[in-house]
Amino acid sequence: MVDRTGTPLVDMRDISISFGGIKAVDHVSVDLFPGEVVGLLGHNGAGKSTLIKCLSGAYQANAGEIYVNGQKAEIANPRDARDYNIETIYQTLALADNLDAASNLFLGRELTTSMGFVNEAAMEAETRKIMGRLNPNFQKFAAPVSALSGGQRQSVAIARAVYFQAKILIMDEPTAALGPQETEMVAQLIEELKRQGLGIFLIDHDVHQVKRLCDRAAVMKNGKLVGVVKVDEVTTDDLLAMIIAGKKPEHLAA
Amino acid sequence: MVDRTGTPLVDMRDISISFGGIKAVDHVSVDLFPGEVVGLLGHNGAGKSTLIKCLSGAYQANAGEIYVNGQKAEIANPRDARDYNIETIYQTLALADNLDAASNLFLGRELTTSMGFVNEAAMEAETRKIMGRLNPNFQKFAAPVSALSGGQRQSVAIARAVYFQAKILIMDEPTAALGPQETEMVAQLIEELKRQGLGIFLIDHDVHQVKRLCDRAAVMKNGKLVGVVKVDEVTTDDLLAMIIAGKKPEHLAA
Amino acid sequence: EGVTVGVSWSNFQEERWKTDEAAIKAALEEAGATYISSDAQSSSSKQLSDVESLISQGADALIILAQDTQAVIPAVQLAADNGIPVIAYDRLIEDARAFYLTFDNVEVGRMQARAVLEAAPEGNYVMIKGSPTDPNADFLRGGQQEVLQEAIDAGKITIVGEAYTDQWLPANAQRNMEQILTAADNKVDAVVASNDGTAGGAVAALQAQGMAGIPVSGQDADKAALNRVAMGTQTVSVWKDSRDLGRRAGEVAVALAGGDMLKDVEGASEWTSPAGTTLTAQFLNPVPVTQDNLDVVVEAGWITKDELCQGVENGPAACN
Amino acid sequence: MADASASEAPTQRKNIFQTLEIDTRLLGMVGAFIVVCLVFNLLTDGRFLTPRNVFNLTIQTVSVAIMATGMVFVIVTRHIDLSVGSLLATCSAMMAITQTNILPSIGLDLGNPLIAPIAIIVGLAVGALIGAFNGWLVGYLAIPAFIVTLGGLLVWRNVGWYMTKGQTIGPLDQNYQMLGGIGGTLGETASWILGVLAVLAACFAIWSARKSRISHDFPVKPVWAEFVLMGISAVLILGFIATLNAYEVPTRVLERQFEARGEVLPEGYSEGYGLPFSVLLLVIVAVTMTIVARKTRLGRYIFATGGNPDAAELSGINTRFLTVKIFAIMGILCGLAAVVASARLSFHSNDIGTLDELRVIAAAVIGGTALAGGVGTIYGAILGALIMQSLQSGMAMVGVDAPFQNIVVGAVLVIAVLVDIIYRKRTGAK
Amino acid sequence: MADASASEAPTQRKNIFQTLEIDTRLLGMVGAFIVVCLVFNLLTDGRFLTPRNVFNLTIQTVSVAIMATGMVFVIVTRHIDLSVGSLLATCSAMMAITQTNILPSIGLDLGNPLIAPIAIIVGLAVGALIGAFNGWLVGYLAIPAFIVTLGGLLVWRNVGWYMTKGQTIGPLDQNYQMLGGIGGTLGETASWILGVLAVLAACFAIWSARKSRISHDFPVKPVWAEFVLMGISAVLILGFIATLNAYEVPTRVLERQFEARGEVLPEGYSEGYGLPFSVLLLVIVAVTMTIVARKTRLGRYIFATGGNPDAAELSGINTRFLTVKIFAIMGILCGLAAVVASARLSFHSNDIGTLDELRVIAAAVIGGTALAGGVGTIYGAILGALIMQSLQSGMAMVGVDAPFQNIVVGAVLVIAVLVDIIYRKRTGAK
Ligand SMILES: Nc1ncnc2c1ncn2[C@@H]1O[C@H](COP(=O)(O)OP(=O)(O)OP(=O)(O)O)[C@@H](O)[C@H]1O
Ligand SMILES: Nc1ncnc2c1ncn2[C@@H]1O[C@H](COP(=O)(O)OP(=O)(O)OP(=O)(O)O)[C@@H](O)[C@H]1O
Ligand SMILES: O[C@@H]1[C@@H](O)[C@H](O)OC[C@H]1O
Ligand SMILES: [Mg+2]
Ligand SMILES: [Mg+2]
Repeated sequence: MVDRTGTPLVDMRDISISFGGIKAVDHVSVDLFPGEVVGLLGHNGAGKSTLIKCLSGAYQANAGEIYVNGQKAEIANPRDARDYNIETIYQTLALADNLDAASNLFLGRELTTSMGFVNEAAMEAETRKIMGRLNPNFQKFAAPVSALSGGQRQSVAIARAVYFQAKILIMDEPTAALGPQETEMVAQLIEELKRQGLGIFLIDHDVHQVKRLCDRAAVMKNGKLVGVVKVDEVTTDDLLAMIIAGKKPEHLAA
Repeated sequence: MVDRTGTPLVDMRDISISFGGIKAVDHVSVDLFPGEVVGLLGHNGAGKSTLIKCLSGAYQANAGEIYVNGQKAEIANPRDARDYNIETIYQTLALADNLDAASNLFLGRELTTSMGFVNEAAMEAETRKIMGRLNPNFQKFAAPVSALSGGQRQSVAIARAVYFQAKILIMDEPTAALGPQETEMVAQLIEELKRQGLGIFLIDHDVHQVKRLCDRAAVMKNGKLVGVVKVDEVTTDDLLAMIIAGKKPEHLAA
Repeated sequence: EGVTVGVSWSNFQEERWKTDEAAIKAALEEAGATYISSDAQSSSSKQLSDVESLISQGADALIILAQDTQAVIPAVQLAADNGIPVIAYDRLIEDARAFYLTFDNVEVGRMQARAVLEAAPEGNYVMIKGSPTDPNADFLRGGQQEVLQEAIDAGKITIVGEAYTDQWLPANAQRNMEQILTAADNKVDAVVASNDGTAGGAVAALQAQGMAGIPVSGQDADKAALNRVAMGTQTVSVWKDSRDLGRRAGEVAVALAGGDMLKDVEGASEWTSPAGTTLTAQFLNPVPVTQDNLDVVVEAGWITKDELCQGVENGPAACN
Repeated sequence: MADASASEAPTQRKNIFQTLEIDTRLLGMVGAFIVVCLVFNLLTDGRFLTPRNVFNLTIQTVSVAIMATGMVFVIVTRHIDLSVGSLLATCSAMMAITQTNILPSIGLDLGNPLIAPIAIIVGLAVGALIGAFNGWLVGYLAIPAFIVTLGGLLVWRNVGWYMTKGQTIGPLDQNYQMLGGIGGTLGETASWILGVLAVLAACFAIWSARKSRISHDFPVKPVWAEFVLMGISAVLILGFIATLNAYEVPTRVLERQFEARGEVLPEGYSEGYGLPFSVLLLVIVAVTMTIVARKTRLGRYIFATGGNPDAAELSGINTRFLTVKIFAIMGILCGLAAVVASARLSFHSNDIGTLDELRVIAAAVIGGTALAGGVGTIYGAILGALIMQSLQSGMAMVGVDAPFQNIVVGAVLVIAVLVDIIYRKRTGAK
Repeated sequence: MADASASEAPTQRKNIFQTLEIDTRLLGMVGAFIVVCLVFNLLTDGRFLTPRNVFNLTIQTVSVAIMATGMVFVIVTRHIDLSVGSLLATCSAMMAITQTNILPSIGLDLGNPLIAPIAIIVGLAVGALIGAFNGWLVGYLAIPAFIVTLGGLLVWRNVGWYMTKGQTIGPLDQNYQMLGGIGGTLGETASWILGVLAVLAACFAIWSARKSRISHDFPVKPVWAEFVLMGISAVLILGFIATLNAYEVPTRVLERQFEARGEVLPEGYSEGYGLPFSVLLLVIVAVTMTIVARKTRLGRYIFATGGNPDAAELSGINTRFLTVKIFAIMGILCGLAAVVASARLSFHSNDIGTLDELRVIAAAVIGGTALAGGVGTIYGAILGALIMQSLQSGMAMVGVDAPFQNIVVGAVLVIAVLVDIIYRKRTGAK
């Protein structure tokens, strides 16, 4: 069971952000505790990706505050987010297509030699290690990632987020493009990371998957938060109702 | 029940295609009958998208032949495919971001006035009609599609494929990015189109969805065809085994 | 009365034109006239626009440094329509309505060749021509040929290399010279370069071969070139004393604006261009500047002795 | 499927520009243009805005503006054409040779009325051919346009040079020269008639667009707004004509004309120039190109390809052939611009069109065409050309040094784009 | 997760180039270069490949090649810099004024050994500043580089003109002139020493790379392959030095040198030039830039940003500041190129560097830098510059007219890129 008595790992309070007059996220608050997986659900365009991009530093909220470990956090860009040990797997997989897996894995945090030069051999060795755990079949270490299939690219993106001792992990539809076996491996990874005490935001359209992997689910509709529920207390139909009708199940509605 | 005694709508025979030495599709044969939905399954990078792109004219096969209605078809580019009434919804949604929904819907097949000029009013009117059926909430007719959410864009792409009296429809993971409600609407649409006698190739990673919507399923692995099975004769676990292990279920293996 | 004189410059890329401008301004000031000007930046189309604009501004007379001898004719036409006299400044305008005031470019070419020929009556010659898109380049080359022809026919002189200089760029002249020297195994005895910029490039190439000092020509009396003449690395720079030309242009412009006829201008004569246009013209004499008469430029205040003799050791009389 | 536009305000109060549905970005450019004109007018004691200078300005703009309309298509499809100035030179050389050498040598003597049209056709054909060749290299061989036209920039200027052996060629045919500007104008009466026709056409276009929207039950603007729009068009068109008519032909020219007819100029007689043929040509080009952009499939395909080339190809558009067409159009427009430019000079000179590529691209970009593709308007490009020309002419008039003029033009280019970027960010447009 | 590479042949027989792991594209370029040289050598009766002409060629290439290395970074990040020629002019003007006016006026007289270094530092600083400013406009204000540097092209050349009031400035300082090429060379002995050091460094680099791979258990090439590579490096480096040393200082120059020292040239005495300082400078720039590209974070970030700018930004790379750095580097290199170019001319002329932007971009692109970003090499750009220069010099030697030279250069540019595209398609690379 997740202990929700202490200070939350992340506390996003009253976040709003709009694009050219349209409110993509409208006064949304969610929190996340260590060792917890919080699912984010909602129709297309509900504002899920936009919300978590405020946390990962890709966007800046127009209003609202973010607290990390109880401290107010200023996250103006992806670099700031990294400083808070927040790692993100983006829906669009942010990889540099012309570089190989190792270069992508360490992008922005290269290992260097004592003389300050990039240590390619060390990075490739580390990459072989972690990929060996995540995807034992993976062999294309020298090829640019553009030559990889969707699933292989996905595993590089996941490896990157996991490698650097993240405390907070954001996964935006990590399995949308994956085949069944690949999806299963990601699910197992999430369970392991959870055990290690990470806090994870997981965006997923599959309610069954959310029921299985998440502790709580936050549902959004048209930029607004419909509600946050413990997944054990709701059925998949309850979740669907929240997504589609935008109503909290009656037995939980305060 | 699908009648498979006549000539197939599409018959792809022994298709091969490789990129820079790597065989993405390796001697694959599949066929499709009117009123039938054939699911294409396989791990990431199995070659599903590449295979159907040979049919839609986006790629050209290195070897193999395609027959449409029993006639040998030369499909050198997307225009040729259209001439055979083949419509495609691409995995990457091929929309011109700077144009509005109507312009995208009719792209390449604009309605014109008697003087040969583009008839904008007529196209907008038609678009309102069809979108009214597919997605009654849709109102952003004047906005460029870049301002639409993933689901809205998806519905524009679907509308485009459906509007022009296609006989053969190719759908490459049409619901991968869709929320539950949106997914359900696509499923219903597929069933309706099937009733109208279209032949549909559906690529989808969700075996349950495939079991529900498809008549037959073709499974690929590493560019090769594992086998084609009637979905009624296999369980989801059989399908998963085909995808992962690359083996046909024993009760069907010839 | 306040006459306004408009000057249309073709460009200010070469160093000399700023001096011309100062001289014209001074002459106009003296006569109580107003100076307005424009710069066509080496474009004949822009020059036409410039002239339109000068007329719009109320010019009573025009001085035109033509970018192109012929493409400028519509400008002359426009001026004539508005009753405004035109002076073809330095460069020919093929139109009888213009008053041609110049140092003859063909003559400049002749002077260049003459000075070089005098210094090297026999041997292998290299011709560094001007920009292929500037018609003056061919006028100069024509004048040079006239002078050299006899010696060529007599077999005394051989032209071993000849190249246009794209854009008149010294760097291009330098490269061409290097390649010609290489191709000719340094068997070069004289260089006829068409202006001081290209001469500079040629001399730099010669210097590299320890050959600086062989006869080289130029024109414009650029300060850097005069310094080379003093040092002995360039033989001649044909000096078109722009201050004379400028002053004269100012005077003639004021006179013509006051209603004088072209032929009434003092010193004017009839002259027929190679293309057959008969113009009223006045020619000033260009002065070939060599080591022997370097003092001319100093005395004229064109260059200070310091500038002229910078870095010169036991040089010509002018530096002692 | 659910719609995310819930938080859009349903009925905001619209301001006047929104009601009239006028592009506010256009307004900004017009505003900038007006400011430029007024400032120069002040600095030149009112000489900048005389009919005469307005006349000059429009003539000076034509050649670059014609090419800028084509550059819009090129840039919208994410290409660039650095060779337009050189192409102009080649076309001009070809036309000059045709009319002064080739045609006379095959029996069409000087003054023959066929000379001008034949020469022009040759020029346009050469432009179309070279343009199509560029387009083929870009579209079918997939060489980046930047490289193809950078090569073209070097190649074509020098091909032109070779054809003329570096010489200035002319004088050009008299009829041909009429397209150069002041040498050929419509005269007062014809200009007025044309102006009135243009106003009628504008009103008809506005009205029939409205009718078509009504027939499909789409929302329309209030009737008064339509009338205001018609009024504005009428004032602009007729005001322009009036200005051009107010520029009087100098007495000497009139005298000469009367003399030629064996008559004597009556005392006190005067005549205005009216619309120059070259400007009329620009208007025709502008209207045609706008129609192509907005009302034809070709135009659709151009913008669609600019928005997403892959999507366009997958939608069944032959994007390769489209590229050939676009560059061929650009080439034809270079040919037309060459007609205007060399007719204006009355000669072909080898330096013709030098640096025009920069001016043309700058005009298109200042006019709001985005280098990233997919966005651009014809009228914007023409306005851009006009702004640049006004700046240059104005500075020349004020007596600003040429080097400084270039500095200003360079700076304005950058600032214009910056303002555009900020504007687009503000309004949320892409 | 499953791996799709099943159909890859496990152990194909490798050809020699694959075993040596030499970039076949590089080989193609070298091949093209050799063909060009041989053809010209034939046409000039063997004069093209004399030590003397090789010496000339390298010197002529330096200025453009230095800038081309910077252009690689600019183009790899999907930008372009059209202002390099103008920037070179401004830097050159600044340095010329510093050494002939400013410094002498504050007491550093002609010939003072401090003049050259101070002038150079000023030039590099100016280049860095202007470059950084360009980069700021591009990176922070998001104005397309094409526009920023098109503006810069207009602005900076004219700023340079203003500083010198249009005058040619010179002669430049004697020490400064040593960087121009033939005026300053290492001499035979020093050249040999340097050559041997370079060979040792190359062998050491090859060997330590191998050791590092072995220490991580990665596959390595056979030992003989490493030795062959070392051998090739040694032959190339020492052959180049030998060639430069074989070019003998003309007797006249020697005589003068001895005279200056008050001695007499001994009978039969001869001396080779050896490596010019300017070429040494290029080598240093090339090595430094290659290390930056391959071995530093900066280089990584440049290529990552070129591959996917959004991904780079999301990976925590400060892409805006990166842009500033890249353009500042470009600016510094323009400053360096200005030193070489003006020192070579021995004076500053206003039109210095005109059209260099075209040459520099062409060199980078011929050298395999893709305009689409993400791909490019330093050595390729230098080789590209060398090929272009060989073409131009060769044609000048054969006596081809300047216009025709331009036509050839334009055509070669297009063809080179076409070949590159076909090559990449064949090998399946992007
Ligand atoms: N950069 C942007 N500029 C303009 N509008 C944007 C931008 N990013 C998102 N939006 C808009 O904000 C809204 C929310 O988008 P968001 O991507 O957060 O949805 P989502 O919940 O992640 O949907 P999906 O399930 O399709 O990924 C949508 O209407 C979208 O069009
Ligand atoms: N244009 C291309 N160039 C090079 N390789 C390609 C190209 N398109 C596809 N491939 C390769 O072909 C193989 C099959 O790719 P394809 O996209 O068909 O897989 P898929 O079955 O659709 O996978 P997914 O489920 O991830 O969409 C992969 O290894 C991929 O890297
Ligand atoms: O004085 C020269 C001028 O006549 C020529 O046209 O251009 C180059 C100048 O040096
Ligand atoms: Mg999303
Ligand atoms: Mg796929």
